Amino acid sequence: MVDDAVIRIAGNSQDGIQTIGGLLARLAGRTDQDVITYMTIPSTISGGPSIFQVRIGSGEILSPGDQADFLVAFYEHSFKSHIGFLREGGICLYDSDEVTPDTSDKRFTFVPVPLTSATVEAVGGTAKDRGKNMFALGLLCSVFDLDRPRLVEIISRQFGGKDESILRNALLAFDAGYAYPLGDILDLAFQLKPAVASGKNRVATDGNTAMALGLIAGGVRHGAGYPITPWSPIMEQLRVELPQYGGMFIQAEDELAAISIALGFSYSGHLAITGSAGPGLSLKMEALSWATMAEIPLIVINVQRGGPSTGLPTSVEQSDLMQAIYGSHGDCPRVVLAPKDVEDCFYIAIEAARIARKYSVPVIILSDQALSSRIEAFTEPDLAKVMVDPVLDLSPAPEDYKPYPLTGETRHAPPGTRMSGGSYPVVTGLEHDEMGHPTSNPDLHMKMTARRRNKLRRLEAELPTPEIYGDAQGEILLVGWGSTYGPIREAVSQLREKGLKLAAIHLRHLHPMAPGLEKVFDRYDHIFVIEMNDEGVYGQGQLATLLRSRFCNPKIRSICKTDGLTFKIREIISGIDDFIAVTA
Amino acid sequence: MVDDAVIRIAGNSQDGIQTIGGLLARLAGRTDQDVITYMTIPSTISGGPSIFQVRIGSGEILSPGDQADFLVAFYEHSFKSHIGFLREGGICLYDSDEVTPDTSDKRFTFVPVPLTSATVEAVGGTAKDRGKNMFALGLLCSVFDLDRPRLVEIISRQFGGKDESILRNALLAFDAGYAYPLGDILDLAFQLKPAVASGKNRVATDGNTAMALGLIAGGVRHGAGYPITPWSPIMEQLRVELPQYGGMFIQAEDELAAISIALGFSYSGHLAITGSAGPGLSLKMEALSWATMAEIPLIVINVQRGGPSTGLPTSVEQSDLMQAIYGSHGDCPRVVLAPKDVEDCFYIAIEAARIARKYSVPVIILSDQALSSRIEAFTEPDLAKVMVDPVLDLSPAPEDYKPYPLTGETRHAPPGTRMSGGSYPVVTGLEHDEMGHPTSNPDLHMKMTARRRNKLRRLEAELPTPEIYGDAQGEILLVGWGSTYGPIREAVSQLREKGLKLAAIHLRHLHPMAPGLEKVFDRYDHIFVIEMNDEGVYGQGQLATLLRSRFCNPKIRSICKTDGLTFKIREIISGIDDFIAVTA
Amino acid sequence: MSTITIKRPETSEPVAKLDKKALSADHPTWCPGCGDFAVLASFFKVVQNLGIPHEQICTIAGIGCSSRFPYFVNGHGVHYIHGRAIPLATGVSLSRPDLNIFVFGGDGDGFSIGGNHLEHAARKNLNLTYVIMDNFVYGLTKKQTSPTSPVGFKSKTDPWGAQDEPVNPMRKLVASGATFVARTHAAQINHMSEMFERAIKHPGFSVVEVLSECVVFFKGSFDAANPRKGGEFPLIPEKQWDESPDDWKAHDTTDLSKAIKLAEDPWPGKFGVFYEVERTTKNDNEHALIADAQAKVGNASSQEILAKRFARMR
Amino acid sequence: MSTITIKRPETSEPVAKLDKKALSADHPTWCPGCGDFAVLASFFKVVQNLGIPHEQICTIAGIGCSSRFPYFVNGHGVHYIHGRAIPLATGVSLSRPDLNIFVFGGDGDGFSIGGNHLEHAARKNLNLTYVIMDNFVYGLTKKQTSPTSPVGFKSKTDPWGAQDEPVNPMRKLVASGATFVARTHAAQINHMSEMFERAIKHPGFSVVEVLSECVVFFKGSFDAANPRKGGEFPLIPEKQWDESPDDWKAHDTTDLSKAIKLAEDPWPGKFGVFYEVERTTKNDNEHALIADAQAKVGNASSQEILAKRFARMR
Ligand SMILES: Cc1ncc(C[n+]2csc(CCOP(=O)(O)OP(=O)(O)O)c2C)c(N)n1
Ligand SMILES: Cc1ncc(C[n+]2csc(CCOP(=O)(O)OP(=O)(O)O)c2C)c(N)n1
Ligand code: SF4
Ligand code: SF4
Ligand SMILES: [Mg+2]
Ligand SMILES: [Mg+2]
Repeated sequence: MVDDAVIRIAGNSQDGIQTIGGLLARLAGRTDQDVITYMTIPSTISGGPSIFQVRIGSGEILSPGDQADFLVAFYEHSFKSHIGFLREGGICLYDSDEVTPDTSDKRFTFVPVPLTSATVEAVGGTAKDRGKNMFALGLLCSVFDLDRPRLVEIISRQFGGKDESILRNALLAFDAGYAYPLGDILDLAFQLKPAVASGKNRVATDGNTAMALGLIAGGVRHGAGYPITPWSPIMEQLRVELPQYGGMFIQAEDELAAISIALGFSYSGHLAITGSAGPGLSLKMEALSWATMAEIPLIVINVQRGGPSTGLPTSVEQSDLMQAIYGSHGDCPRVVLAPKDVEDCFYIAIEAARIARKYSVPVIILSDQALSSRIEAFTEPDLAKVMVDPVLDLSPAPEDYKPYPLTGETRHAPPGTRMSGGSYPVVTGLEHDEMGHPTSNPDLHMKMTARRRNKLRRLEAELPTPEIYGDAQGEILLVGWGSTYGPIREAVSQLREKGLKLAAIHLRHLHPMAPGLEKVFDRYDHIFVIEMNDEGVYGQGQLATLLRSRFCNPKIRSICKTDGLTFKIREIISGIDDFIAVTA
Repeated sequence: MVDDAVIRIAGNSQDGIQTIGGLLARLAGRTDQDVITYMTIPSTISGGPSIFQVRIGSGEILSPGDQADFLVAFYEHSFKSHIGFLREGGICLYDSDEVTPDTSDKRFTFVPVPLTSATVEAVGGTAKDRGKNMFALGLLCSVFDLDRPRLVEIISRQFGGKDESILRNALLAFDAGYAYPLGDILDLAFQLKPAVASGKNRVATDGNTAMALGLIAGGVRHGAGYPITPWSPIMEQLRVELPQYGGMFIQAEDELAAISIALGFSYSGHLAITGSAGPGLSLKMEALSWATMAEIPLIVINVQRGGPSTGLPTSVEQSDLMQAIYGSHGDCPRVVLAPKDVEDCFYIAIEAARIARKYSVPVIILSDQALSSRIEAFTEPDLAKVMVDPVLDLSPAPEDYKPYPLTGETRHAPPGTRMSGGSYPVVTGLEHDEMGHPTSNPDLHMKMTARRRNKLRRLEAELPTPEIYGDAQGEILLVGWGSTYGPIREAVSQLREKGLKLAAIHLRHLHPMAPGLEKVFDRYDHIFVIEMNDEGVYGQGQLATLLRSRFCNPKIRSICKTDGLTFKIREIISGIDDFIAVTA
Repeated sequence: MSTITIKRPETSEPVAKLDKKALSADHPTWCPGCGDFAVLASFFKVVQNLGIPHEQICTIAGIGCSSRFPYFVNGHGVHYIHGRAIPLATGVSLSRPDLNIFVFGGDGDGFSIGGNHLEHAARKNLNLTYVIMDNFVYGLTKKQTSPTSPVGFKSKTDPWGAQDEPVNPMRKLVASGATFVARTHAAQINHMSEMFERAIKHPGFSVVEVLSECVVFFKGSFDAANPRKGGEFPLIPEKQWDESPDDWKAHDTTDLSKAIKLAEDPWPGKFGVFYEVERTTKNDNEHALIADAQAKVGNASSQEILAKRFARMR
Repeated sequence: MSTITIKRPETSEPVAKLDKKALSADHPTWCPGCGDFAVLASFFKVVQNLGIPHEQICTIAGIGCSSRFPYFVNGHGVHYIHGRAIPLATGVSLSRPDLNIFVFGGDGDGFSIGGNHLEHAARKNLNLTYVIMDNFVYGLTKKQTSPTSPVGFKSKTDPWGAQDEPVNPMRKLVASGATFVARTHAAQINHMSEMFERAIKHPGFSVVEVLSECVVFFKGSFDAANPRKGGEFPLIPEKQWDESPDDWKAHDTTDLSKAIKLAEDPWPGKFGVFYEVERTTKNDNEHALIADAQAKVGNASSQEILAKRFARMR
């Protein structure tokens, strides 16, 4: 019995290996197990080599795993590229119709299965490409002793809607794989420890979906966007979902129009959302600056990918943090948040909506490519608690109406509001007085600049200091943000097992940051900021730059990487090693 | 005899008071005097209240002055708004046809002159609005004992081109003003000490013109832009000047097109320039990111104004520094420079062209509204030394041609180049290998990200540590950038006179910064960064944020202001006072 | 049903009809003599005539002299960024069917930086009225060549006279798919008001180009179309489909290629309605999607719909 | 004179005529069956025919499946950002009269995000050739509605079928002021090559729309215009001005409003040249400005001109 297992399935994207991964993840969710998936996207539209990796376990699963316990190789190229990722003692199951491995390599156990021909046998010739994945899933179900009835139920739900024969063929292939005689490999293999029943419903989904649903839960009903990888799925889902709630999502002609349409919604009294990836965010910088000046709330999602420019559209990076905070011209304060995992994509969207409404500010959410596409299982949210139903408030504005009082929160009167005082408001990107009238009065510019910035100070004051994971004081503190959450936690656990005193802290609020960090920092000898971006001209990553500036604490140093892949636990550990020996 | 005098002329912009200012400035240039001007722009197109201020002197003039020695008031509103700016003991000359001051105020000397009617008398009824300014100039010429023959020569040059009667009227008015009997005020007034003859030609112009000419001197022959205040004069001048040199400047349909056209020029082998103010810069962020990725050189000028959004189009601010460095998505290194005064606008443009060519990088120059429009006199540049004549190099590329060698500088082969190896290059915004081919190889992304950043490290290594102005060590170091140069220097001089040990250092290279700053910082007890931007959420201005992050030195603190006006010397001193008592 | 809750005053008291005073806000900052004053006056007149309730007036603009319009109207308004007024108005129009949306702006704002948004909103037939105050020059930035500056116009960016073929506004607007396209002159108040009124009443994307003189940077630009300045103001005879003897000669405003042909007339061209058709609006389409989706979910509350969505991911 | 110094090889050795091999670079990453392959093949053919020297080929593109074109051509090339290939090409065209400039891109790149640049370059009559590989869908981002998607097309952003009136490419292009506008089909290699050749030879802004099927996301989209798939490929008869009996019925390619009328034909419409006129190019205008300015400064060197400029500021 093992706690968890990392399974990597390597083939071509056309083989539907993403489908197997998705089904496995959903199964894990339904059996109270934790799961994290990881996949690569081929660089051509027509498909090509691709993997799907899934880590399933009974404990808390935080990263997709540094090495695989089990490799399924569909082709020679799959085998060659991925055998190095298998741990010593691991099992390599390969399609013996396609792959001829050097089985003398004693580090691994090789299990030949004629995936192609066995599938053809089971399903019939024409459908073979479609069936291989289901055959492999059947094999995995037997190897890992998965909950077969539930898996069949999930498969039926997935393929049920379509042409009947599709489901039939899928199940034919699955059953054939399940029944395939594997001999003694079953003994070598792992039975997963059953998870402790949580008594709660669990759901499995990817980060983009969780984010879209979080927006809905947060009461967002309007939005606009323009397609770009890896943001598009959020807009595609909102386009389909929002009309059910009386809202709408508009596909614009470009990102400049998209943010402007969204600001039109928000101005109208409907807190709106727009989003994109890096190139699109760069195009939104001017309008975002208007949102700060006019104090119109807005949510902007950036699903980060490798940059600069078109960069690496299907790789992960966290290199848009500085832009999120400082990308527009002028002193342009806005809020920046980042979710730590798929579940948090849901909750951060709700938090973004709350902040945008309360302070009438634009809020940027920094997700990333890895988070957007990987599947995780988590406890189904308690909607009764978190759900916000939006209200368009058109009650008449009182005579003393002032949209931008020098002290106090912004008060918008959306169009359609009767102004009791008789004077109607114009919102503007020019500097203005408390009534919103343009002015170039020096004193007012000073006060209004402070007013816009002080909203963030008030937000800061209400934020809780993030929890410490690990030792309350010690040698090392790791600081992270965004999707590095999982690997950082695992690194802490591994190093603590070795007897080191260390901890991690994770920032969800990046601008402004939560208060109290300096006191936490005081309790450790070394502080390492772990981020997937470049160390810049002066040797510091983006969050590290901000933290060092704020606290002027030279203990704060950077562990950065820029290879477009998520952090491996061992990379974090060796990153620390570069400064102080932790492995010996 | 006095060292210098601050003269403020207050009227309406229609009165041509900018013209008097310009003429005075030019005179100063020709008589080896130093001069700085300052003016305000009325908020409506049709004109309105406006001032022109000029400080002329024999010593080094660094700022337009905190208070006036001499006020010329054309109207009641001019008088009311500006009498508070006159120093005690100063002289107020007013148009007695328009203004009725309370002359019992004994702090000032009041000199009534019937400007309107005396001009009508001199020139004739119809032209009166046009002549009042010249009449006033004549008065000033007599009060300050200016070099009348030279001034007449300059006036003749200015008005000579047009209809003869214009010049005649201008001189009629000027002479009448010069001859106007002022009685004993001449005794009260100041005669300027004659300046030490430099033996060199001196020129007087504004920052935008100096920048445009610097670009030409630096060998830039191509550009594109879109109008916006206060950037437009640069594009207007380049549009007219460049064809003489075989180049061209294109007015584009928007800023996105402008930077793209400019990149088309640069790609073609002609280092190009684009520019704008804040809103336009925000629109250029995506294309700029391509320039970094494709390693295409480019010069981008930002004439900063008050932000965010449309903000304060005719006020000064230094709030686009962070955007210049970090405004694009991705890790996107680029060079950022800022000129310290009008003369430096010329030299910084040459430096920008040098860096852009040498390292194949985009270079942003941060000018500002104050610098762009004020006139200063400086020594005529030695063109033989600084002038660069551009070459379009279409020699065949060798067989081993590699545009992006992992070690070594970028080598572009502009289109039209014969490739000896037979393989032609595509430049791209996707991540790529040494040959420029797209790749999503993790290792290459890491290396190429480092390659792009290391260009800035190499540049850093060649930069000289900025000079220290003042005491080589002491209590206080003031750090500045951009157009705050003058007031900071004057503040240092004033405080040193009081016996304080202090100094100033000014950064022209903002990203990367020159090396050696940490050693300079070590020699002072307090370091104050003086900038015209907001203190942000954590109490630090933009340059201060960068310096604190880099050096983790808590001695570094901010003196910021955001009223859209240039720093007054006393504001700097009182800013210091807020931290440590320097005035007592 | 899961619609968005709207909090509104229960009883709306009888509203005083708006007069010019009620409609006026800040005194315009335009130069004395600027054509834009007449556009504002005409707008006030039409809004009064149509009896639009005060709180339902929403004027939206980008940046330019003309784009300062919203400050001078006492109604809800937005002074947005250069060239993007149309997409901002799109968000307002789609989500707020209760409002009357007016976009005002200049030739630079609309045809230069904003040219693309105009086209897409027009083809999608967004329900709003757009008035382009065309002065053939960049006013606010002080005399650069605009996309409508005629060849030969001496500006700061073309001191030798503009060279580029200008945009033909009527051709561009008709070709874009706008469903109401008209042209008028700021010195012809009655004609201008008539065009505004028809544009506002038109369901869908209606656009009016007003020749509005910049007296500072392009004085006399539109004299050729001003009878008071010795010019001519030739009107488009519109086909009435009434079988009157000369009706066959009149302009068929539903014929796109004829409207484009009309736009080829030499300067100063004709004035009036070039094109007018009815077509489903984007507003209708989006609201139909909502209706369909809501019919499918029946009476379910927002929470119930979302709960169901989660249940599918178990 | 103060021209820009150009360093070039003294003697240019005789150049081998380019064959397909010399012109081919990376193997295209397009899906098997994608219409874009044929566009590439046709481009190779025309470039060979025209004997364009290797170093003078410059292909420029934005982002999209079609916009990967430059990688597959062994010539100078730029893979720029989404929607801005035209302005980048503008800089190249204006400053490098020695090159042949080809812009390639998709319907999203050209008509959606890039729609405005297209129009302004067209009216200014920039000298370059632009090929729009129109597949009525966003290919690279995997099936969202594009501005040319027909009503009813089921995409990821309109699973119920697209609703917005699409752009009419020929109408838009003719109205924009482009001086050569043609339409062809990727399955009609000969016709396509003919269009390309005429476009390239045309002095000024020439644009060709190629219907190029996306076999993955919009299979069968252009069958109606493909005789091999049971469709029709109706050609535009061009007026020859030769007084032949039927010539009066043929299309006058210099008549703008007729070209626009032709663009109203129901799907699949007609193929061939819609519009073709000659007009001064922006390139000519800018080079004339240079010639004038240089004539005025005579033989002065750059340094002398600048020195004079400074002398005026003394
Ligand atoms: C992004 C951006 N670019 C440029 C400007 C500067 N700008 C303001 S108005 C304007 C054009 C004005 O011309 P037009 O739209 O014709 O209006 P007019 O002033 O003539 O009424 C420009 C270029 C700006 N505010 N924002
Ligand atoms: C600024 C920006 N926005 C969005 C994208 C994402 N994107 C890449 S290609 C594309 C559209 C592709 O459609 P099309 O131009 O028709 O080309 P096709 O792939 O169909 O050939 C989009 C939206 C991007 N790369 N950059
Ligand atoms: S500059 Fe021209 S357009 Fe602007 S307000 Fe004055 S007259 Fe009108
Ligand atoms: S997705 Fe469509 S357009 Fe793109 S390469 Fe494949 S077939 Fe061609
Ligand atoms: Mg205009
Ligand atoms: Mg397409």
